[in-house]
Amino acid sequence: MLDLIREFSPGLAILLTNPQFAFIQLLNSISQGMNLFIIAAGLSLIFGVLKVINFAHGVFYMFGAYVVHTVFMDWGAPFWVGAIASALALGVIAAIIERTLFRQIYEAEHLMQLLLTFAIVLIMGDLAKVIWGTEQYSVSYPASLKGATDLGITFYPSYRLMLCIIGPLILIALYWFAERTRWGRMTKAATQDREMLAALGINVPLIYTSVFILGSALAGFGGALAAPFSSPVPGMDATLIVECFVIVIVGGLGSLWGTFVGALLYGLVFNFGSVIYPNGQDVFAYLLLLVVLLIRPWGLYGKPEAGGH
Amino acid sequence: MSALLSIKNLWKDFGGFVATRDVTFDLEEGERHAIIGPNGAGKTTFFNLITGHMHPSKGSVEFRGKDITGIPPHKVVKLGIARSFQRINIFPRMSVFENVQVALMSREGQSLKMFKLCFDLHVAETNQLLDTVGLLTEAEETAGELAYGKQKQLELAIALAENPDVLLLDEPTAGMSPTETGDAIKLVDRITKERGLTLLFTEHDMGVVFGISDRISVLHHGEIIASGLPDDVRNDPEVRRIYLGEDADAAA
Amino acid sequence: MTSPLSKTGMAACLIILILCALTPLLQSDYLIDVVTEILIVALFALSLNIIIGYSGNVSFGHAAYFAIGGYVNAILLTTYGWPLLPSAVAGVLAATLTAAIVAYFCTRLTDIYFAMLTLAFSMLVWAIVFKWRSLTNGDDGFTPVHVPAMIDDRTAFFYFTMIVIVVSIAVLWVITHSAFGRSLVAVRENVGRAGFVGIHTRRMRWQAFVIAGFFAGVAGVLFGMYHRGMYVESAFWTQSAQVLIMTLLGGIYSFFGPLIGAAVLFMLERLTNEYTEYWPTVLGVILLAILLFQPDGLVGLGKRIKNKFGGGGSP
Amino acid sequence: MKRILAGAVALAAMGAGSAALAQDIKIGVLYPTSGGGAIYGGPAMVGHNLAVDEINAAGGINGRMLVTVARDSKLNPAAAASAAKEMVTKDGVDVLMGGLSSAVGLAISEVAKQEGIVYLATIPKTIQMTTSKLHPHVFRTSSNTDFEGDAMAQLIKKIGGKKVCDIQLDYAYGHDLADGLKAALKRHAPDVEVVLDLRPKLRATDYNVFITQIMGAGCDVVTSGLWGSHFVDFAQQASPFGLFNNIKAYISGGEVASHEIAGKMGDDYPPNVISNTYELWYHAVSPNHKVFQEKIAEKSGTKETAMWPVLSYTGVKFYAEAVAKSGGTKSEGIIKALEGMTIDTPVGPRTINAADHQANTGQFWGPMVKKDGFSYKVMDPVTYIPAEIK
Repeated sequence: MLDLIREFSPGLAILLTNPQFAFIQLLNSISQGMNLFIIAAGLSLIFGVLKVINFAHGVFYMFGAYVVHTVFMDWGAPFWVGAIASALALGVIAAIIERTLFRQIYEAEHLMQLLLTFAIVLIMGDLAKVIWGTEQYSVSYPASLKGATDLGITFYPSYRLMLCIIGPLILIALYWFAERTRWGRMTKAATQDREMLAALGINVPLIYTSVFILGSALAGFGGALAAPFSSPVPGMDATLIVECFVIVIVGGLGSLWGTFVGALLYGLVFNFGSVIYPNGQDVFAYLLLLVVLLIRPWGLYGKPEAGGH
Repeated sequence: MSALLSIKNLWKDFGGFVATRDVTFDLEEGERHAIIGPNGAGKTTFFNLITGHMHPSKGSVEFRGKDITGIPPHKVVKLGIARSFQRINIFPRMSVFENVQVALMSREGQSLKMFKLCFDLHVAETNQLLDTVGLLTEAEETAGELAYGKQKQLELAIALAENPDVLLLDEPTAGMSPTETGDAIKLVDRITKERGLTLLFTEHDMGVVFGISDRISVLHHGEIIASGLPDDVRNDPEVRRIYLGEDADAAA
Repeated sequence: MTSPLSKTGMAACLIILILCALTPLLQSDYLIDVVTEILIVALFALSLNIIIGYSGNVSFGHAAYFAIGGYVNAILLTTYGWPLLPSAVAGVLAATLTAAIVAYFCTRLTDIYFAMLTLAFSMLVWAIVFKWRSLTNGDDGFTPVHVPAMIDDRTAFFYFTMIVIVVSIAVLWVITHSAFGRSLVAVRENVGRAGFVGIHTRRMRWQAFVIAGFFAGVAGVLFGMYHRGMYVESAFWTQSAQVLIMTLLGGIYSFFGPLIGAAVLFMLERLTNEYTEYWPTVLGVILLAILLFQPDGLVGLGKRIKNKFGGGGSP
Repeated sequence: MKRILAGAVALAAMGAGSAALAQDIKIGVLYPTSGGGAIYGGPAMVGHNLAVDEINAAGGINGRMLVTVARDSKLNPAAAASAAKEMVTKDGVDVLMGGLSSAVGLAISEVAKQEGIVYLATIPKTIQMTTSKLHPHVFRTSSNTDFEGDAMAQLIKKIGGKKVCDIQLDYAYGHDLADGLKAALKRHAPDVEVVLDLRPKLRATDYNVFITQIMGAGCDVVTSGLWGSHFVDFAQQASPFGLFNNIKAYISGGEVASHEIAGKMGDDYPPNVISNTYELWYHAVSPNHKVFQEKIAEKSGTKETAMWPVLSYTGVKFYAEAVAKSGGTKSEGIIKALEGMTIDTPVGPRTINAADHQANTGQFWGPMVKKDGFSYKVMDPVTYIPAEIK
């Protein structure tokens, strides 16, 4: 029986006979999923409030990876300083873009908004080439996380383990922000009724700007965290943004928890899929999307679109 | 069973908020029936439930004795129920002519015909309808650029193009000046008489309501609290208390 | 205007047609190549505009049908040695059929959801093309494509392409000026009202998507034979975005707009690439300019200029 | 539309005009000069330009000067094919040269076939180019995947590997190298078993899922053709798992023994790597080579030069020799001249086989070790494995 399985899929055979290997794949799934969650959470957050799908989110992620390379590798600052710098840099870039460009199009059709963000992708992609050239950079692991951690049953790279922890922490932080702070409650209200909030004398544009900054900073931070295994290089944003789209659609647009679940599912499907049937690597993620949409057109935790009435 | 449109125990609630509460209502063939009620009484919801724009939570809608509860709008309209909307609801970037022509093509089941050129389709009938509502001279203008009152007239033309038996008008004079209102009412009056249409409409202007309706129903908090001839409704103590009480002058 | 093509419009079409047909007389291989490719890309853009301009939805995954048409035809011609006609028909049918299935899902949604779903589906097609190496030759691209001897010559292929494209554009013109086409515009303008004049709006949007898929397939079939190869990039979402920008640049509210947009953008890309690698920036700036200043594209701009300088009355 | 046509006509006229200008010989060259491949495309252009300059300084070929028309291949077969076609139809080049990735090479080769123009592949190694997709107009002056696979099999045998995990990029080069390696193993070491075939994408950066599979499969040798930054990323991510320490050797094609990779990685270069290169700046094989290396060093502004210039240099030299021999640039003459031609290159004589248009370009192989005087790992000992299938 096992020989038959091995014939069909050597990966599956190892998976079945080697629990340690299965456990490692589980950790792979979680760490990848969590890294994607951090990025996709920003996308989802922005959509939730601004109702704009930001194609440029991928480019923000790429900038995050580049910035950490510059600060950490070139300037020799600690990795975490680089990661924070990435988040801050993207926050600033986001603020500028929101104030100058996005402002113009909140009232426009969604098509226009979508395409505007795509124009930003094109221009910022080239800007990155001007600043950093076209070389592919390597970013080292931070010294403290360079090795592997003994988990009892197996060793696992410390850096990846850190991702498994930091993802849920960010989820909790975002929840706390949304539910427990005044800013969070106002943001929530802005998603429901913009006019009402404006009538109450609350500065809605400021809320929009701040949400856009936070969401983009998450992209930058996520990009920085990904840099050691997704080396900064032109074009790295093109596939990532689609992965993020898949995650937020699976989870349901605008739902933070949905994004979390979507990212985890993505990690699981990608990693176990790749082991069982290496040739299907990318196909699995899209099949996941298909299956989810067949059952729930608005994603696992999404609400039917409000546009209709 | 003789009623053209028969509504039985209709409910609609939006997550706890009841917009339509156990409404039972008959619309007789050929009558002109007004629905009145204060803002938020559930008039538009009531229309939406009839025309399939919303699904009722409970109850049924029958048209000519056939259950049409929950069937989609594009099928409802084919049965002979046309309506106008409270907010302007036309095809703004198309010409006035095209607005009406599209409705005619749909009525004739031509919407999916890919190789039937549209230039010569229903030209005469479209022009005749535009003439009826007084828009013939504006036929080639872009609909979205018409004056408000004219857009309302266009809506009526679109509704008529569907060749309905029943016409539902949701506040046909909303937002109009007094002269425009007068003209619009005359138009509705003339058309329904000429075509022998059954009319169900909601309206704020009590002058209009009592001027042209055969019967009136009063909707309050989603419930029909009175229904009958204009004079009966006018004298209904319940209606006077909760509705006309604050608006007695207009009713008089 | 409800009248069919005006006399001047007809004359203009005829002149352009004749000019195109005379291209090979200039004895420039380069020019023949350029016009051939522009014709193909123009059909691709026109097909996309059925979804965008006519049904009012944004597809970010139109490249998928282009790629399917191209790949299926290329594989049947080359690997299985089919004759041109059945192979090309199969390519176009495959594209149409896929579009029909995808449209079934996508037309349940509108707006952003629609756009993202079309994108996701196209990436599924991309992933399959990429990974099905035994059939498509994966990342290396499917080369060479066996082109039947009859059209295996620059000039012959040019005329073949021109005939196919002109016929396709004519059919598209009829469709967009049919009862269906006009009703579709009504759906774009006001879905709710369209539904309540009795138009089955979802069915309309579905049909528009399928037609668009069909003609994208035709363009793909020609593209594969023109390049003697199909490449995975042709299914990638950025390809969809590029054709979307072409359509938008020309103007989505006019039938011939996307054709003009395709020609202009195509030439611009070639010229830019000779001088700089920063074509994306040029594209991005163009896109920004359209979005912020000229939402109805070059055709709209032309009309505006015309109105300003007095030629107002003509169509 | 009319205006566009007019523009196009003008452009075509421009192209035609410049073609008629002189008796210059135009070389259309395609290397990736932007994107991830630029670090190879750049040095490749240095070698190319050196050859062109040398020939022109010596008075050209029969009095005709060489002119380079360079385009960016962008590591993208579709873009490269379009660019190649345009160079032929618009710029009127006499020959096509270059290509980096195998997919790009095949795409250019297809254009060459269509347009009836000679293409010299100076870097792409996919065997298909000189076997299943061979046509009269394509020649290869670099090594190929069969030679490389054969060398790898010899090395596996030499170190006594038994269980092999193979990880190759998912495109022509990777697949063909895997095939070449497997065929060679049957010849050299039939008892060796390949237990795992992994295929990350070209331009992949995250190898976690592959690394963990290799760890799980328990092989004693890992074979690979992950080149350039693919290898850099793979090595960095595999280190925490201890992959390189748990195997006998990581035997790699793709020239990761070249100085540009070893120099870039420094201390991060993993242990137990055996790999190949076309040339090493610190290992002069002849006085000729030393002169060449110094010239390259001068042109590129660093003593520690890259490996790629020798390939592009050799391509130009072959073509120049063929033009001189045939007395013109006509494709038929060039083809005839190139078949069976031998020239002396900085790293030894090379002959193009008349039957399959493949040059007998072998490579230097050896383990990568720390050595005094170098801040990065170097190949020691260096062994030249000739281009032959035994």
